[in-house]
Amino acid sequence: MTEDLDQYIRLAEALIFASAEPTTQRALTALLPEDVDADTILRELQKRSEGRGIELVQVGLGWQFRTAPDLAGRLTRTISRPRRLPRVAMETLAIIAWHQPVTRAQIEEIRGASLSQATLDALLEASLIKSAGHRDVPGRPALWATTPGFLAQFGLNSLSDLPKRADLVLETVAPITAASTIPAD
Amino acid sequence: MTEDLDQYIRLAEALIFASAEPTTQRALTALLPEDVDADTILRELQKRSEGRGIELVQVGLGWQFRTAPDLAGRLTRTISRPRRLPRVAMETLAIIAWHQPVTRAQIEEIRGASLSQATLDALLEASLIKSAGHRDVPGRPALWATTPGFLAQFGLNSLSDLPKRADLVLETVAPITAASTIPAD
Amino acid sequence: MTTESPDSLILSLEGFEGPLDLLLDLARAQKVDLARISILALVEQYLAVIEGAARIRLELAADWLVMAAWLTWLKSRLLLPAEDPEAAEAGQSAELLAARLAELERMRAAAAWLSARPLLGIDVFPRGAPEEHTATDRSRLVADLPALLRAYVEAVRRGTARVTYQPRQLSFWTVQDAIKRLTATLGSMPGWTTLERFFPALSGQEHRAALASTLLASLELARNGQIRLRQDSPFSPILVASPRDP
Repeated sequence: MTEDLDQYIRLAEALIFASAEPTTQRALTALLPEDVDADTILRELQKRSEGRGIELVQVGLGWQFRTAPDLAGRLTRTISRPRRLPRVAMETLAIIAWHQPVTRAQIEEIRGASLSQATLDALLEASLIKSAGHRDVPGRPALWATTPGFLAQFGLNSLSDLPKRADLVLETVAPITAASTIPAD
Repeated sequence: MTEDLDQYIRLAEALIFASAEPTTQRALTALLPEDVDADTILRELQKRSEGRGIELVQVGLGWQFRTAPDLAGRLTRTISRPRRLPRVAMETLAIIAWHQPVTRAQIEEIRGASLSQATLDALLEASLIKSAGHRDVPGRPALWATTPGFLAQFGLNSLSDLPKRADLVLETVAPITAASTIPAD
Repeated sequence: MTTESPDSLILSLEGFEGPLDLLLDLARAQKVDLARISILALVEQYLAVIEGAARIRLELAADWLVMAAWLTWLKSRLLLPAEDPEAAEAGQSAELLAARLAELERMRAAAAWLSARPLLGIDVFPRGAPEEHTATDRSRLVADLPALLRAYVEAVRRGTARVTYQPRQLSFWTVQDAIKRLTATLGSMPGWTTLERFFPALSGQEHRAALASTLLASLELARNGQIRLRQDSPFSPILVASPRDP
């Protein structure tokens, strides 16, 4: 009988191991001879698994092997998968960088589109921008500026490392002084 | 140290157990302290798994726990059973395994029968074979070879685990290349 | 290979993958080492099978008949005296046939060896409910300075494009422009006309600039005798007329 018991424990182990879903006591009973009690087998298997890297646990209506909790932490590999800022967030950040301190209304004016709270929140959460007081006009709108984290993210020593706006935006912000009679180039 | 060794064996067990795919020795090495040899841990774990319902096997790309082969008959009643490959596909697979890389014409010559698309498709679909470049002769016929999945499927560590052609049957081994005097079909 | 009934013969032929398959089966029936089988006996058996099959099924597959034709040739040469060169050639062919049969036999054994392995997913099973121990850290950002610059330029460009920016019409004239305008419109101006009427209504600095360039232009034209100029008193309007006008 002991030898048989060993066989049944092996069978239960293999069944629980290979099953995609937790193995119910009923499924195990169906696999065992009538005179063998599934519960006994499971208890014995559980006892034998003690101190191993995996343990037999009851999940819902069935049984499943799981990694021992004290090892799970050591097994966890952290994969760094950097995210990309959405275009709207990137543009908003750029406007804040070059125009800071700047109000939301000003950002909207420059982009020619309304700015969602979600975009501001995303930039705040990424520690790229911070509030920088209020503009002293009616409504006292919040002013936004970049953080040291912004400098770190973009590998800048200071904001003066950013190219001048005039060097960036050439044709659209052309000076108005040039006479229309003079050919552009 | 023995206690530590036990911990490392538990850790290896948990790591390999958690994954459905074979675990590479490299992955285990990365998890262990520098002065601990992964191979020693694996051998010890393999020894401890002996006689259990699941066993540790080395297959192609790494190490994997699998249910013990002797339980197959009783387990398959419970766990769904995919169809076995038909004889033609098995013979074709054997020719590819032992003669790789090999062209379709060579396979047909050895079997003395044309290779059906269905057979090729079945082997490709099961991820057992892959194309492996072209033979540098007129027409540049595709060459076929086995995949790592082939090793995993058949529980082989490497192609050198396949028995030598000469050992397969007791006949003297004759070259097959000159057989073109016989019409292929 | 027995031939008790034509039907069983057809069935047994159809059970073979091809002529080589049948030949291997016949060779096995000789119950000797494949390297020492009697090719002659094999050939005769094959031809007997094909002849029997052909009697009842004329549309027998071409490759069976091609093999039969080749084996008939082989048999005729094998029957020649050993010293005949054609017999030697046939001997070589027979060896090759034996070698092919041996290889097919080996690959059968190989397939059987593979089939006997515990097959993953059929005989043995991997972990059914794998655990995922990989955590993904998405806190870092992919964003570099060039991307920031591009974003700024795009934002500004799109922002200004939306307002449909149009540069203000500028009215600073050069003297050359004033000359052109004066000569072009002089004919249509009857009599003495004030200088201001030779450029559109402007204000402030633009008016003064236009007035200055038009005055310079009128002086130039008057010097050449193309127009006449007149100012009745200091700071009164400067009047222009065509030389032909009275």
